[in-house]
Amino acid sequence: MKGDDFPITTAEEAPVVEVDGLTVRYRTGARTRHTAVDGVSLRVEGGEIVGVVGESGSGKTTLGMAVAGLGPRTAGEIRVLGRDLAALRPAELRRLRPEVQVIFQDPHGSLDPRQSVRSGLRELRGLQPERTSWVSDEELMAQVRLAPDLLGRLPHQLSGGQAQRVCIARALLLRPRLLVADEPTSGLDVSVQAEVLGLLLRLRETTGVSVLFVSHDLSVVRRICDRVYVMLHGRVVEEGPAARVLEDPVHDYTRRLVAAVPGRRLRAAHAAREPQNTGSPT
Amino acid sequence: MIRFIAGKLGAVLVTLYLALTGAFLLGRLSGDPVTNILGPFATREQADALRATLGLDRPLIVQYLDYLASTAVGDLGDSLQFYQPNLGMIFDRLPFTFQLLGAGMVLAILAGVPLGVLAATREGGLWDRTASALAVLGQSVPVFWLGMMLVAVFAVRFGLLPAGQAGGWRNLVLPALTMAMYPMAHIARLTRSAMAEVLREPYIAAVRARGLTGWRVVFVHALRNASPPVLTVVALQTGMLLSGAVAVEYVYSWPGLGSLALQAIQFRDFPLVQAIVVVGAVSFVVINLIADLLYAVVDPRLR
Amino acid sequence: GDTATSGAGSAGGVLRVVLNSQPATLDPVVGARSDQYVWGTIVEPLIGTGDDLEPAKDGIITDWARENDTTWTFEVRPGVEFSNGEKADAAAVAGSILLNRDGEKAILKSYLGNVESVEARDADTVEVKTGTPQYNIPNLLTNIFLMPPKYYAEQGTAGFTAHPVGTGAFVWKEQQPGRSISVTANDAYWGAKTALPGVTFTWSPDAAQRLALLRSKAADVVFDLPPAQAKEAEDAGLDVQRVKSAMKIVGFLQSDKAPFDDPKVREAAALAVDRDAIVASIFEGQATADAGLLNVKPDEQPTASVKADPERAKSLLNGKVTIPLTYPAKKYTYIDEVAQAVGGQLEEAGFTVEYNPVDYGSLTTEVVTRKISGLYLFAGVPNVAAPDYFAHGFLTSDSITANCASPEFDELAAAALEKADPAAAQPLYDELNTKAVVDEHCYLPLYKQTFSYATSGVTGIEYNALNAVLFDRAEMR
Amino acid sequence: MTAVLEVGGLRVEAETAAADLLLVDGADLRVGNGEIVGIVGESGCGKSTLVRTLIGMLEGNVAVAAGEVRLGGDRVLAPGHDVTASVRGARVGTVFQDAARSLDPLFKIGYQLREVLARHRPGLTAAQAAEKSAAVLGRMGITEPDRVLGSYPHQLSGGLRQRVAIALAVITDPELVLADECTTALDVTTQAEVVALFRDLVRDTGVGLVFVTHDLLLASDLCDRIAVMYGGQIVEAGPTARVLESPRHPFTAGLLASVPSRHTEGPLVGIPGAAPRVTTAFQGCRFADRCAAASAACADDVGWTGADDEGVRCRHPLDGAPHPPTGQPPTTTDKEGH
Amino acid sequence: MTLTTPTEQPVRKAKTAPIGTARRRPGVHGRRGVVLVAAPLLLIALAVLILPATGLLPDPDRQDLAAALRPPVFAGGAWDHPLGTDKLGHDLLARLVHGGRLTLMIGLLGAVVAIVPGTLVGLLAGYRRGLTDTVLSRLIDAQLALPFILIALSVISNRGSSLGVLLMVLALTGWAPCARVVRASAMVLRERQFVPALRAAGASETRIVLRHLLPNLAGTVVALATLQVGTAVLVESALSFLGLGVVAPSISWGAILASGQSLITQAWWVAALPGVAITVVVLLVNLLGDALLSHYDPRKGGHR
Ligand SMILES: Nc1ncnc2c1ncn2[C@@H]1O[C@H](COP(=O)(O)OP(=O)(O)OP(=O)(O)O)[C@@H](O)[C@H]1O
Ligand SMILES: Nc1ncnc2c1ncn2[C@@H]1O[C@H](COP(=O)(O)OP(=O)(O)OP(=O)(O)O)[C@@H](O)[C@H]1O
Ligand SMILES: [Mg+2]
Ligand SMILES: [Mg+2]
Ligand code: NI
Repeated sequence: MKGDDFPITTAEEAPVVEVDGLTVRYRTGARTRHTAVDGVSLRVEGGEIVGVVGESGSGKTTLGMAVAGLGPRTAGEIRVLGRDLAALRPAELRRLRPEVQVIFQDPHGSLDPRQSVRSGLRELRGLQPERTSWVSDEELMAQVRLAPDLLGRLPHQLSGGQAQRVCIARALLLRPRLLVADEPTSGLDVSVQAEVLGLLLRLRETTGVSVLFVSHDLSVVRRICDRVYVMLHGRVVEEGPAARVLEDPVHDYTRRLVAAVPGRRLRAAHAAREPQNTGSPT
Repeated sequence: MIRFIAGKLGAVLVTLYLALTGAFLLGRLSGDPVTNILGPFATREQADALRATLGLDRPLIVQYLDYLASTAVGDLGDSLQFYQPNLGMIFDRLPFTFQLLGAGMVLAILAGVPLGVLAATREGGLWDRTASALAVLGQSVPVFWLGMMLVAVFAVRFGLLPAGQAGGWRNLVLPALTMAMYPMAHIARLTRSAMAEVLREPYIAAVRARGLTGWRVVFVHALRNASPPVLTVVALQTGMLLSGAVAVEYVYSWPGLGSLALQAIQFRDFPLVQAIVVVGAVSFVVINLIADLLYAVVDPRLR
Repeated sequence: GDTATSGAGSAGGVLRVVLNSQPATLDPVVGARSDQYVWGTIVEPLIGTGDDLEPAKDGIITDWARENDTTWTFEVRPGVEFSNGEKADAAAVAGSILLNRDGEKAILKSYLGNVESVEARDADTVEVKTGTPQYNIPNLLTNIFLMPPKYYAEQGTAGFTAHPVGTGAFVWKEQQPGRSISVTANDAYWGAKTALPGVTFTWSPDAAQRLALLRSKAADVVFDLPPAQAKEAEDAGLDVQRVKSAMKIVGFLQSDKAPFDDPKVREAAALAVDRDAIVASIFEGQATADAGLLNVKPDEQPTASVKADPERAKSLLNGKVTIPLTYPAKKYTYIDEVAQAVGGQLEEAGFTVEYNPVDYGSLTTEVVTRKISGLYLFAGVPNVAAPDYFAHGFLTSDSITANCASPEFDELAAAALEKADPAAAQPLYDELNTKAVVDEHCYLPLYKQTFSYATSGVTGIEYNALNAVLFDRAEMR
Repeated sequence: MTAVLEVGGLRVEAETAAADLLLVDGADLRVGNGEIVGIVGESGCGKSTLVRTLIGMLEGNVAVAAGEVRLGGDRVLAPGHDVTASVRGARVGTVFQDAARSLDPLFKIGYQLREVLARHRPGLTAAQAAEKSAAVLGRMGITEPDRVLGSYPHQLSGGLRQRVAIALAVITDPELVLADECTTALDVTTQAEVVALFRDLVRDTGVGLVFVTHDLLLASDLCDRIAVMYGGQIVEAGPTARVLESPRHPFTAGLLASVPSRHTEGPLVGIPGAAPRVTTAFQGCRFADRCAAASAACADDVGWTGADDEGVRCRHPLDGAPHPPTGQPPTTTDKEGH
Repeated sequence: MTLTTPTEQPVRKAKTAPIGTARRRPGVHGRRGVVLVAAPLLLIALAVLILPATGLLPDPDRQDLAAALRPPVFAGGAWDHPLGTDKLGHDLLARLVHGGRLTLMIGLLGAVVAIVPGTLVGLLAGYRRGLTDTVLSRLIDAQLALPFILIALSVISNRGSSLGVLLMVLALTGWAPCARVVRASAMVLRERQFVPALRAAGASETRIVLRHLLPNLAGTVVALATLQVGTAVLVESALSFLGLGVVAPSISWGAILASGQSLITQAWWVAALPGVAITVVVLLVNLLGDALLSHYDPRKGGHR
C-alpha cells in the first residue's frame, strides 16, 4: 500500500485528535452498565502534550484507549487527523492506526516476552514497510538513548526504564502523529522517570509528535504538559493550560487534587530560594 | 446470592443438555445390540423384527427427540439384557459406587490435603520433596494394576483382607485405597500449589506481622483461602472417579455402577449405557454445582 | 448384611458359589443358557438329561411317544406344583413350549420353527405336532424350562427376573442387586429333597480373585477356572473338578469371499493347522482336540477328518495369500493364544496372517451381516446334545454363518432330521460332516473346552457337558 | 527522647543459586519516641528487606549475618536469632504496601481485629475487645466503625482498607510502627489523608514510626528525619530539611533533581544507569559507576562520615550548596540490565 | 516501653525457613530439572528403539513352551531370560522392549491428537471470549461431564480396537482438559498489553494469535502434551487390561500386563514388570511435564 495516503499534516491543519462527546459504557452484568467515560470532548493539536489526570477509576485509561482506536466506544465521535474512526472501512482503519501509538504503564507487559527487541522491530517493519523505512534499528535506539547491543535482548533482560524506552522506540518507528501514554512512568523510580519524561519532551521537539499523557501524578503533568484535562467519574471537570489549571484550579475537585500533592515543604524551600516564583498554589 | 445461583443453574442446564446429547451419541456408538440379545443362532428376520421393536429402525433424529423427551421426565428406558428399568438398576448399584467413591474421596482428602499443606509450608524442603514425589507417583500408577497388586499382596499372599466383593468394612479397604490413590495425588499437588501461592500473598505476611503464628496462619487463613481450587479439584476428581470406578470395580468385583457399565457395554445394552452416562453426567454436574456454591460460602466476594 | 463374606465356613450351611459373571436375566425364555447355573436351581427343564446327555425320563415329563412322523405325546408328572401354588400340569408344559416358540425375544425361537401345534390333551398329556418329521423334539425339550403360566403372564420377563418361580429343588429367596442371588431349599419339591439349606450366588470376573475367595473361605465353590488357576487350586489342596464340555471352538473359512472362495486355499489352511499341537501346548489338558463339526458329545470324534500336513499345505499354495484372522479377544479361555498359535502355523505354511481381535459382539455382528472374510474363530455351545444343533446353527443356508451353504447340505440336514431316531440320522450327519469339513475344507474344527471348577468341603455337585449344573445333591462337609 | 528502635551494624545476606547477595549492609538506625524516620531509595535498594528484618520475617534464603536490633532497650535480634512472634504485632506494628491485599479477604474486619487482640491481649473480654476495636477504628478517622467491623475487605474503599490496615497494626498499642510504602497504591487525595493520619497518630500516642517510601516529596512532608538507602547501604541520613535542601551524597542530589517540579525547568535528566547487584564480595562505593564525581578512591569501601543520626557515606560529598548539579551522564546511552 | 534490664531478652533460635516464604521450588524444575528427567526418558526411548535392532535380544514372538513362566533373575531365574518368561515362553525383556515401542508411540500420538484440537479450541475460546467462549466453554464442560471410560468403551466396543480407534478415543477424551488450561492461559495472555500495542501497529488478529499468543503458549502446550503422553499411556494400558486396547499378538505394555492378569498368583512378574515399566515412564513423563510447566509458568514472566 502507499504509505503516503495520509501525508503528514503540519500543525496548522486539523487537530491530530478530536474527540467529541465520547461516552463509553462497560457491561458489568446481564442488565447493568457502567459509564466509564461520559460525554468527554478533547482535542490534541500537533506537537502538543496534553495531560489527562484524575483519580483511580475516573476513566482515564478508557478514554486513552478509545482515542487510540483500541477500546470500546458507545457514543460520540473520535476524529484522528480529521477522519472519523467509526466511519472508516477496516482497511482504511488499519492504515490510519499507526498514526496513533500507545505506551502503557507496565513496559514489560507491552513487549512480547518471547521476542527480542530486534525481532520485534523487524515485525513492525514487516507490518508497515513504508512508514518504517526512515530509520535503521541502531539509529532508532540512539534516538531513545539506548545502546545498540540491547537489540539482541529479550524483554526480561531489560530494566524497567530500558523496556519503557524500547516501547517508545517501537512506537516512534511507525512515525505516529500521536502517542497515547497511559501512566508510562508510574512503575518506575523517579530517577528513571525523569529520563523517560525527558525523552518524551525531546522527541516532541525533534519529531513534532503529540502526546496524550494519562497520569495521576500532578507534578509530572505540570512539568511536561501544555494543557490538561481533569477527569472525575468519567467526566471532564476542568481543562486548560497546565500551569493555570494546576496552580489556579477553579473546580472544587481540582483544588482538592492539587492540595493533596505532597512536597509542600520542599516547594516552600524552593520558593524561599527563588523569590520570583511566589505564585505557588498554597 | 439468588442471582448467583440462578446464573450458575443456567450454565448447568446448557452443560447438561450437551452432555445428554453426548450420552445419546455414546449409546448409539456402542453398537447393534440385536445379535447379543438373540444369540448367534437367530435368523435375519428375527433380528429385523427385534430392531423394529427396539425402535432402532427409526430415523436418528426421531430417536434423539424421543430420548430427550423421555429423559426430561426421568424415564431412562429399560435394559435390554436385564429386562428391568435402567433407573431402578442404577439406583440399586449407586449406593455401592457412592460407598466406594465416598470412602476413596475421604481417604484422598484426608491424606492429600495434609500432604499438600505439609509440602507447601516446607516449600523446597525435604518434606516438600518427599510429599511431591509421592504425589507424582500416585498419579503415575495405573489404577487397575495397583488394584491387582494389592489383591495379590494383601488378599492372596497374606490373606489379610478380602480380595473383593461388597461386604463389611474390610471389603472396602482395598478398593477404597486403590480408588483414593489418583485423587489423593492430585489433591495433594493442588493443595500444595494453591497453599504455596496463598502463603506468598501479602495478607499472609500481614497476618504474620501481627504476631499470629504457625497453625493459625496455615489453617485458618491460608488453607481457607486456598480452598476454592482444592474444592474444584475435589469436585472434578469426584466426577472423574466414576471412570476410575470401572477399573476398580472390575478388579474387586464390586457391585457398583462401574461394573454395571462394563456389563452394559459388553452386551451393547445401549439404553443402559445411555442411562449410566446420563446419571454420571448429572452427578458430575451436580457435584460441580455444589462446589461452585461452596465457593460462595467460603469466599464472600462471590456472594 | 454380608452373607457371602463371613470368615470360615458358611452361615447355616448355605452353599456359596462364585460365578464368573452376573446372570443378566433369570427368565429362561429370553436368557442366555450360560446363566442357567442360577435359574436352573429354581425352574426345571421339561425333560431331564441323562449321564449320556440323552433325554431322560426322570424329570417333569416322565415318558413320551411318537404317535406318527409328526405327532409326539408327552406324559407330565402328576401332582407337581409351582412354588407359588400354580399347577404344573400338561397345560403349563404346553404353555412353556409355546412361550419359547412365540415369545418375541425367545432365544430358542429358531429351533421351534417346525413345531406346528402344542396342546394339552388332558391334565397329564401334551401333544406336539411338527410340520415335517423331526426326531429330536425330546432333545429340544431338555432345554425348555417349565414356567408358571399365570405368573409369567402377569409378571413378564422383568417381574419373573426379579422373582422367578418354578418347580425346582430350590425356591427364590432374594437378590442383592449386583451382588448376590440367594435361593433356599424347596420343602415342597416333588423329587428328592436337597440336603442344602440354600445356595448363594456371587460373581467375580477375575479367575485369580475367584480362587482367592475360595482360598480365603469366603466361597465354597468357584466356577470357570482357567488351567493356571486350576493347577494352583490343586496345589493348594482344593478339590478341582474338570468337566469335558460339548463347547467347541471352530475356525470358519469364509468360503464366499476371497481368499477362501478358492477350495485349494481352504485346503491349504486346513492342512496347515495342527490342532493336537495347539491343545497340547496351550491347554495343560484342559481341552480336547476336536476333528469334526457335528460331533456334539464330549468324546465323540467324526468318522473322517483332516490330518495336519504342513508340507502339502505349502505345496498347494502358489504365491502369497494373506488371510485376516478374526477372533473374540479374551472371550474364551486362552483364545488369544490359540489365535496366535493358529496364525503361527498358517504362516509356517506360507500364509500371511493379519490378526484382527474384536470383541464378541462385533464378531457376531460381522458374522450375521456377512461382512466377515478370511478365517474366524467362533465357539459353539450346544444346549442339546443333537448334531442338528450345529447343522442348523452353522451349516445350512438359513444358519447364521451359512458357510459353504448349498442346497445339497440343506437337503442332507433336513433328511437327517426326518429320520426316525438319532441312530438312523447319524450316517447322514457323518456324510454332511465329511463333505463340509474333509472335502470342502470349509471348517477348521479345533478343540472342545474342558471346564474346571474348584470346591472346598463340598461334594455332590453335578456338572454336565452341556454346561448345566445341579446343586440338589450337593453336601457340605 | 528515648530510642524506641536501635539498629546497629545490620548486615543481611541472601543465598541464591548464582551468588550470595548482600541485601542490607551495615545499617545503623535510631528512632525515638514520637519520631518519624523516613527511609527513601530506588526500587530494590533494600528498604523492604530492612523492614522484614526488623519483624523477623525474612525469607528462607535470607539471614542476618551481623548486627543487632534493640527495641525499647531489649535486644530482640542478633545473628542466628529471630525476632519472635510475641514481639511482632505486640510491640511492633507493620503496615504493608498493598492495603487491599494485606487484609484476609475471607474474614470480616471485626474478626481480624479480634484475632489480633486475642493473640496479644488474651485477658480482654469479648465486650472489651469489641469496644477497643471500635475505638481504634474511630481513632483512624472512620466515622461508622460498626459498619466497617461487619464488612468484608472487598466491601470497603481503598482508603478505608488502608485505615483498617493501620488500625490492625496499632490496636495493640505498639512502641514502633513500620510502614512500608503503604500509600503507593492510593490516589493522591487518599494518600494525603493517610499521611495526616500518621502524623496525628504519632503526635497523639508517641509511637516511633519508620516510614518507607520511594517518594521524596512525601517523605519530606511527613518525616522528621530521612535516611537515604542505596544498594543496601544507608548512604545519607539527617534531618529532613537538611537532607532535602543541601544533599551531600550525589545520589540524594540526583534523586532530588529527578523530581519533576516546575522549578527545574532545564532538561529532565534522571540518574542514568541502574544500581549494581551487590554480592557479598562487592567492594567499593555502590554508586561509583553512576556518579560523575567518582574517582579511583571509590573502588575501596566507603565509611560513614558524621554523627550516627546525621552523616553521609561518600568520599566526595557535595558541599551542601543548594541544588548541586547531579552527575551528568558520562555517555548518552546506558548498558545496564542483567 | 519499660527499660527494665538492658540485658538479653530470651531469644529464640532462628527458624531456617519460616512458613511459605522461601523462593525455591521443590522437585525438579528449571532447565536442570528438565534435563534431569528428560535424560532417563530419552534413554528409555532409545533403548526401546535401538535394542531390538542390535540382535542382542531374542525375538519377542518366539514361543518356547518348555521355558514358560520362568521367573526373572532377581527372583531366582536364569540369565538366559533376565526378566523371566510368560505363559507361552516369550522372553519378557524382549517383549517389554518391543512393547515399549507401541506404548510410547501410542503415548506420543495420543498426546498429539488430543493437544492439537484442545489447543485450538482453548485458544479460540480464550482469545475471542464473548459468545464463542461461552459456547466452547459449555462444550468443554459437557465433555468433562461424560465419564471418559464410558466414551472409550463405547467407541471401542463398536469400532473394534485398532490403533486408529484408540487414537480417536484419546482425542475425544483428551481435548477438553487441555482446552481448559489453554483457554485460561490465553485469557491471561490476551490481557497483556503487547496485544493492544500490536493492534495499534496494524497487526491483524490472526497474526496476533498465531505469531504472538501461540508461541507464548507453546511452553504450556508442550508441558500439557507431555502430561498427556502419560495419560495416553495409562489409558492404553487400562483399555488393554479390559481387553479393548492393544490385544495380542500386538505387544504393548498394557497388553503384556493384561496377559499376566490371570497369572498374577502364579507368575507375578508377567503382570508386575509391565506395570512397573508403565509407572516409571508415566512418572518420568509427569515429572518432565511438571518441570516444563513450572519453567514456562506465565506468572514468572516467560523465560525461554
Ligand atoms: N473491561 C471493563 N469492564 C467493566 N468495567 C471496566 C472495564 N474496564 C474499566 N472498567 C471500569 O471503568 C472505570 C474506568 O476505568 P479506567 O481503567 O478507564 O480508569 P482509570 O482512570 O484508568 O483508573 P486507574 O487510574 O486506576 O488506571 C472503572 O470504574 C473501571 O472499574
Ligand atoms: N529472598 C531473596 N533472595 C534473593 N534476593 C532477594 C530476596 N529478597 C529480596 N532480594 C533482593 O534484595 C534487593 C532488595 O529488595 P527489597 O525488596 O528490600 O527492595 P526495596 O527497596 O523494598 O524495593 P522496592 O522499592 O521495589 O520495594 C532486591 O534486589 C531483591 O531482588
Ligand atoms: Mg488506568
Ligand atoms: Mg519494597
Ligand atoms: Ni531472567
